[in-house]
Amino acid sequence: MSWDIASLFSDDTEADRAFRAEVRDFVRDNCPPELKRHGFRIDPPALKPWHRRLYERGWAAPHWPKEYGGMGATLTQQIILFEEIVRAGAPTPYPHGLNFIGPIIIKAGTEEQKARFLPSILSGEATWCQGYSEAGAGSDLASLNTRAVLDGDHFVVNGHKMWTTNGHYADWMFALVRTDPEAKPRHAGISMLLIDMRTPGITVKPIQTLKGDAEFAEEFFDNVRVPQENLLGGINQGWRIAGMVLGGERFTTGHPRYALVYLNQARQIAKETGAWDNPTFRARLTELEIDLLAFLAYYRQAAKLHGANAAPLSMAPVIKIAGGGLAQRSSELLMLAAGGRGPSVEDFPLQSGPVNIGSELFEMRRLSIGSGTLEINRNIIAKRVLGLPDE
Amino acid sequence: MSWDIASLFSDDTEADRAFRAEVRDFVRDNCPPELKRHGFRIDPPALKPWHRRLYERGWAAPHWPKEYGGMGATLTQQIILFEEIVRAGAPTPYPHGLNFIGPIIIKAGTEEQKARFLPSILSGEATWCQGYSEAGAGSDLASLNTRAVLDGDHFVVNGHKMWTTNGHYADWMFALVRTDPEAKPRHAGISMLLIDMRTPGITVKPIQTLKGDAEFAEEFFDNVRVPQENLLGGINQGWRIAGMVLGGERFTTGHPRYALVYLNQARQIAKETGAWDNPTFRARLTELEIDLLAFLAYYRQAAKLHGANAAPLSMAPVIKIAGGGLAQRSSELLMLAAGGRGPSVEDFPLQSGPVNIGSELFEMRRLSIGSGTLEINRNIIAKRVLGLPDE
Amino acid sequence: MDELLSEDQKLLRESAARLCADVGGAKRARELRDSGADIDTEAWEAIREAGWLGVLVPEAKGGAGLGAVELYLLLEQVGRHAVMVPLIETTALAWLVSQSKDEMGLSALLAGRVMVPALAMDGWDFRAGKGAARAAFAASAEEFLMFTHVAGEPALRLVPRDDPGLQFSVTRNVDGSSATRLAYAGGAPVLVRGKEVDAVAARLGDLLALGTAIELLGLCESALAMTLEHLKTRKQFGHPLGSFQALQHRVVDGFVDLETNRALIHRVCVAWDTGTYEPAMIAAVKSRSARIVADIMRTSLQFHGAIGYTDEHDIGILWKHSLALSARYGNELTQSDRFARLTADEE
Amino acid sequence: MDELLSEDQKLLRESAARLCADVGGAKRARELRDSGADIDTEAWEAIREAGWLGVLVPEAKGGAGLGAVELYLLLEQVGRHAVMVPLIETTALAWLVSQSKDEMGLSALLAGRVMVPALAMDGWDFRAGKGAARAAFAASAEEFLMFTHVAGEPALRLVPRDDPGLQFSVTRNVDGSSATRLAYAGGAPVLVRGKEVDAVAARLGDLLALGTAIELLGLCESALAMTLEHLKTRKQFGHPLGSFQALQHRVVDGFVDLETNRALIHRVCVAWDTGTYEPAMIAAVKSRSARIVADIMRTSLQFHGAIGYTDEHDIGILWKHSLALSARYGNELTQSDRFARLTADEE
Repeated sequence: MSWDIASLFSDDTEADRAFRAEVRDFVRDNCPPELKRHGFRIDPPALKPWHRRLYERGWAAPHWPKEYGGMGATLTQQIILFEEIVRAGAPTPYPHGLNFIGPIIIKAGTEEQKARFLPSILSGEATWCQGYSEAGAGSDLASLNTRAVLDGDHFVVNGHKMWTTNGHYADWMFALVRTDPEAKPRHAGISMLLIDMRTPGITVKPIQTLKGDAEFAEEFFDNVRVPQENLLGGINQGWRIAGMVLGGERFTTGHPRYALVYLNQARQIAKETGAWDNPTFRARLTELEIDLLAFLAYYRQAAKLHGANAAPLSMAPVIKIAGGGLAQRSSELLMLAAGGRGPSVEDFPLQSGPVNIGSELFEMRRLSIGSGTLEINRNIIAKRVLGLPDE
Repeated sequence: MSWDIASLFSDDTEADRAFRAEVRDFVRDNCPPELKRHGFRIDPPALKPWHRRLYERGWAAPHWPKEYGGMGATLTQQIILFEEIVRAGAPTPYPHGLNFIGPIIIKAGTEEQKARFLPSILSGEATWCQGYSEAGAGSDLASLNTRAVLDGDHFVVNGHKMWTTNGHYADWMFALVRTDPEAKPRHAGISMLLIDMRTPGITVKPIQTLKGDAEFAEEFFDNVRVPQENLLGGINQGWRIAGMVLGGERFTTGHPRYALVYLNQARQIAKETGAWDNPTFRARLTELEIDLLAFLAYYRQAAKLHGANAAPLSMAPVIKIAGGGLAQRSSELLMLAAGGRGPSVEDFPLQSGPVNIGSELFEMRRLSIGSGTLEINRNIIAKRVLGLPDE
Repeated sequence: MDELLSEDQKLLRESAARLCADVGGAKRARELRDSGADIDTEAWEAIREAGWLGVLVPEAKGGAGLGAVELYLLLEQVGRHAVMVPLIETTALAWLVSQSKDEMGLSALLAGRVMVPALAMDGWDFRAGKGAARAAFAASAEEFLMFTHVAGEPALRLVPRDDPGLQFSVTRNVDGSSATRLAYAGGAPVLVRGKEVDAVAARLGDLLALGTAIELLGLCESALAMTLEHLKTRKQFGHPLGSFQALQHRVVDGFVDLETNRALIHRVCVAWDTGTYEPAMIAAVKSRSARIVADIMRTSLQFHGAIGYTDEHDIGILWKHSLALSARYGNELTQSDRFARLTADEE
Repeated sequence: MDELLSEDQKLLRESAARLCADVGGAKRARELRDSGADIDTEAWEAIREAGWLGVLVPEAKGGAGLGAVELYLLLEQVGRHAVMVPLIETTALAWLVSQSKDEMGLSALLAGRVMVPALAMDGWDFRAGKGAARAAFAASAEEFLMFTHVAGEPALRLVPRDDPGLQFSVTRNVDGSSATRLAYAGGAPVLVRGKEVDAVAARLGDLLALGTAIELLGLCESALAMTLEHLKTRKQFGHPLGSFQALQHRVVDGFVDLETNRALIHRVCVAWDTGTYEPAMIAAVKSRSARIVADIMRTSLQFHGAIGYTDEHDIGILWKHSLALSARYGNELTQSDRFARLTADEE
C-alpha cells in the first residue's frame, strides 16, 4: 500500500501532525494485538480493556467537555484520533454510551443523573444500548408502541424493542417510550427513560445477523418498573431530547473509512487474482476511487463547517447517501476482485492483514438501513433542502 | 465490421434466408444512394420516391392484409424486411400512415373511408400526422382540450395540438378531439377525426428540435370545419380506436437497430481515437453489448409471442424501457469514444459511412419521452404487471 | 414465454416446480448450511428418481434424450427453490461421457454418484490453472474430473476422492456450499486424451457456466417474488411500502432485467440444442446473470429493511447462495472479459 | 460552503454572479451559437474591465494577485450563466507568462487579447500530438500557444493566427463553440524552451482541465435549478411533477453528486494555492465533473419531457454546452484513465 488516497487530502497543521503522531504511537503500544483487525466486529466485553486504556489516557471521549472528563477536543482532533485508531486496524469504542446518550445526559440530564451515569460511560464500565426501534416502527419511529404508565413513583413499561445493537450485553438502555397515547402529532407523546437492564420483567433475545454473529437483540418488557428519577429531560420530551445527538456526536459514523480500507484491499486482491488486468475491474475501481476522493473532500469540509456551527441541513443526509453507497459498492468490488475465492468463509490473507470478504459485504448493508434508511434520507433532501412538494 | 452481434441470434429458416437475400438485393438496387445513411432523419418529401419503389414491389405495408394491398406477411418477415432496410442504412417509410392510422382504418373505418384513404397511404402519396399530444396533455393524454362540436353535418374544431411529427408536411391528420367535455372518465368523451390539413382555420408552426431540424410542428385550430363523414369509428370512441395500434403495428419502432448501429460505430471510432485501449470504454462497451444480446433475444421472442397472439402485457413496456435505455446509453458511448471530436457538428467519417454523433445523441432522447415516457411505462409494469398498490 | 414451450416442456416444468418446492426452499438451504453438508441428499435422491440426471443423455444410453431447453426448465426450479444439488455438474458430465466411446462412469453418474469437474482457479477454463483447480461440491464429491497432462498431451481424468495423488482441503462458502482448491499428481483413469480434450473441455465449461446462470435466474425470480410480497404487505407511514413510487420503479428495473435475461437464457439453450451456440453467448449469459442478480439482491435487501439484515430471514440465504453461484465457473468480471476477448475483432 | 470563504471571497462571488447574470444566460448562448461567433465579445469586454483576466497574476505585474479559489468563484458563475468566453484559457496563460522572465504577451492577455493554448488531440497532454493539436475558441483566437520542437528541444511558442506556418480550419461544436485541429511548422517566438517546458505544460494543462471542470460545476447548478423549477410548476395527473417520489429521488442523487463535486473542486483549488496539488486530483476532478454532468443532464432532460427536446428550451443549449466542456481538455474516459495510470502503483 504505497499509494494512499487519503493522503491526497491531508491538510494537517503542524499541531495536528504532532497530535497524529502521538495517537499513532499510543495505539501501536496500547491496543491489544488480537483486536487489531480491519472491519472485524468485537463484542463489548472483549473491547473493555482497550476502552479502559483510552480512558486512562484521557481520550475516551474527545468530544465531551473537560468538566465531565472529556478532552474538549476540536472536531479536527476528534477526526485525527478516529482516523489513527482506524488506520491501525484497531476498534473504536461503541458509540451508544460515549456518543449518543452521554452527550444527551450532559445537555438534558439533572445533576444527579450526570453524577450517576457519566463516570461509568466514560470509563467503559457500563455498556449502553439504544432502545428506539420496534418491529412496527423502523423508519417511522414516531409510531412506536412501547408504553410507559406512571404508577406512584415508578413508570411501568410494557412493549417490545427490536434491532437493539448490543442489547444482550447492555447494562443500561436509553429507551423512547410512549407516555401519551393521545398526543398529536404522535411524537409529542414520547419520553426517554433510562432503564436498568437487570430490572425484573425484561427478556432479551439476541438476533443473528447476516454476518452470523448476534449484533442486535430484541427486548420484551412485561410490567417493568422504572424509577421516576430515570426519566430524562421531562415527560413527553423524548423526541426533542433524542434529536440532540443527530448532529456532530455521530460524525465519525459517516467517516469514509470503509471505502478507504476496501478499495485498498481490492487493489491488493486484484493483483493476486489477476483481476487487476480486467478492464471492468479497473473501470469500477477508478470510478470508486474518484468518488471517494470527492467524498473525502466533502467530509473534511463538512467537519470544518460543523466545527464552525455552520453545517447545512443537507450535510448529514449527503454523508449518509454518498458515504453509504460508496462503502457498499467498494465492498462489492472486493467480492468481485477475489473471483472464485470471494464467497469463501475463510479470510483472504493480505499484506495489510487478513480480510473476511463476506463479513465486510454483509456488514455494509447496515449503512443504508440503520439510523434512517437511504430512502428516508433522500426524502429529507427532496423536501427540506430542495423544497419539492408533497403529493 | 467483421463481428456482427446480431448474427449471434439469427434463427432464420431456409425460407427466411431466401426472403432476406431478396430484400437485400432489392434495397441495394432500388434505394437512392443519397438516402442511405444510418440514423439520418429525412423529411417526408425526400422520402417519397423510395416509398414509391417499395410500394411498387408490394412491400410498403408488409403487415396489412392482402385485400387492402398489403403483403399479409408474418411478423418474422416484417422484421426481416425492416432489418435489411436498416442494415443497408436505408430509411424506413414514416409509420404514421402505414403503421398507425392505416391499420385503424382497416379495423374501424367504413367502406367509404377505406376506399378513400388507404390507397394514398399505401403508395405514400399522402403524408399523415398524428394529432394526439397537446401542450398540457403529454403523458396524461386523457386530459386533452381540443374541442369538436357538431354543427349541422360538420364538426367545428378549436384548440391546439403539439409535438406533431411531420405536422408541417402532412396532408392529413388523425386527431383525438374532445366531443363530450362532461364525460367521466375523461377519456370516454374523446373522438377521432381525420382532418384535411388544408382546411381553412388551421395554422401550422414547425418546432425546432435539439437536432436543429423541424421534426415536429404545432397546429392551431380556429373554427376548423371537418365533415361528419371524417369521424372514424363513432362518436366518443376515439380512445378505444387509438388503443388498437398500441400493439404489433408499432413493433418495429422498438427494434434494437439503434444500439446495434451505435455500438458498431463506437468500436470503429474507438479504434481510431485510441479509446479502444481505455478500460472504462471497454467495460462500458462490453456491458452494453451483453445487454444488447439479451435485448435481441427478448425482442425476437416477443415477436414470436406477438405473432402467436400470446404477448404478455409487460411486453411493450419492457421493450420501451430496455430498448430505449440501451439506445440512449449506446449513443452516449459514441460521444465518449470520439473524445475531443465528439461534440463537433461535423460528421465522423467511418468505413460503414459517416455518423453525426451529436444528432444521434439528441435524437435518442425521443425514446424515453415519446409514446409514453419512461416513467409511465414503469408505472404500467409496477401496477398492472407486478400488482403493486396505489398510494 | 409459455407459448414458446411444447406441451411436454410445460408439463416438465410443472413437475420440476412441484418437486423442488417439496424438497427445497430457503429454510431448507439454511438448515443444510448449519448442518455442514454441501449437498441435500434427500433432494438429490428425489432428483435421481425423477430421472433428471440423464436429461442430456441419449435414450439409447439410458438417458432422457432431451436438450438444453429441458435442462433449463429443471435448473430454473432448482435455483428458484435454492436446492443444493450438483445437478448441472452431473448432467453436464453425463452428457460428456455419453459421447465418448466407452462411456466410462455414465451408469454411476445416472445412479447419482457425485462426480464434479475441477476447473481452473477463478476461471471458466480448464486449461489456465497451473495444476491447481477449483471444484464445487467437493465436500461430498466421490470423484473429480481433472485436467491433466499425459506425456505432453492434455488428458481429462476421473480421480477418486481417496486417490493419494489428490491434494485438497475443503473450504466453505457463505451459503454452506463448498469451493475447494485441488491439485493432482497421479495416474487415475483417463477419460479423454489428446487434441480433442480442448474442445470437450471448452464445451463442458460452457455448459457448467450456462447451467449456473440458469440457477441464478431462478434465484432472481425468487428474490423478486419475496420482495414484491414484502412491499405489498409491510406498511410505513400508514401506506404499504409498495405504494411508494421510488421503490416501485426500482423493482420494475429488476423485473425488466430479469425478463430480458430469461429470454437470453432460453435463446442460448435453443442455440445449444441446434448446434449454433457460440462461446461468447455463454460468457454473456454468465456475466449478465451475475450482474443482474447483484442488482436485484441489492434492491431486495434494501427494501426488506432491518429484517433483511437478519440471518433468520430467507432473503439473506438467497443472497449468500447468489454470491456462491455468481462466483462459480467464472464471475461477472471473468466472463465479461472473456466476452470482450471473444468479440474483440482485432485487425 | 460560505463559511469556508473569506469576506473578500464572498464579495467577489457576488459581484461575479451579478456580472455573469447581466451578460450571460442560456438565451444569450443560443443567440451566439446562431450568430456563428464562438466568443461573446460584450461579455468578454465586461470581464476584462472587471479585472478578472489577471486573477492569478501577481499584483506587481499588473494582476490581482489572487489564487485558484478566487478563479473558482469566477468560473463557477461563468459556467452557471453559460457565458461563452475564454476565461480559463486567458487566466491560465497569463499566469504562465507572468512566471517567465520576459513576460511575453502578458500585457496583451490582460488587455483581453484572445490567445489560446493548443493541446494534443483529445488529451489533456501537450506532448502526445504528433504535430497536430486541438484548440478551443479558435474561430476568434488571435494567437495560439503551441507545443513544438526547436533543435530537438521542446519549445512552447506563441503563434499568430496569420502565421503562414499555421494550418487549421475552424470546426464547430454543437453549442457553437469551436474546436479546431491545428498543425504548425514555422518559426514563431518561443515562450519557454528546454526541459522546463514539460513541467510548465503539464501544470498549464492541469489548470485548463480544472477550470473547465469548474465551468461544468456551474452548469450543473443551473441545470438542477431549472429542473427543480420545472418540477415545482408543471403538473401531471393533477399533481405537480415534483411530488412524484421516483422523480424526487433521482434529483436528490444529482444534488448529492453535485455537492460532493463542489467540495472536491474547492479542495483541489486550495491544494493548487498551497502548492500541494497533484495531477491525479485534476484528473479526478475533470473525469468526475464530466460524468456527473452527463448524469444530471440525463435526469434534467428526461424530466422536462417533450419541451426539453426542443431547441427553444434553455435546457437543450445547456446540454450542448456541457458536451463541449466535457470533451475539452480530456473527456471522462481520457481523464479517468489518466487518474488510473497516475495512481497505478505498479511494482
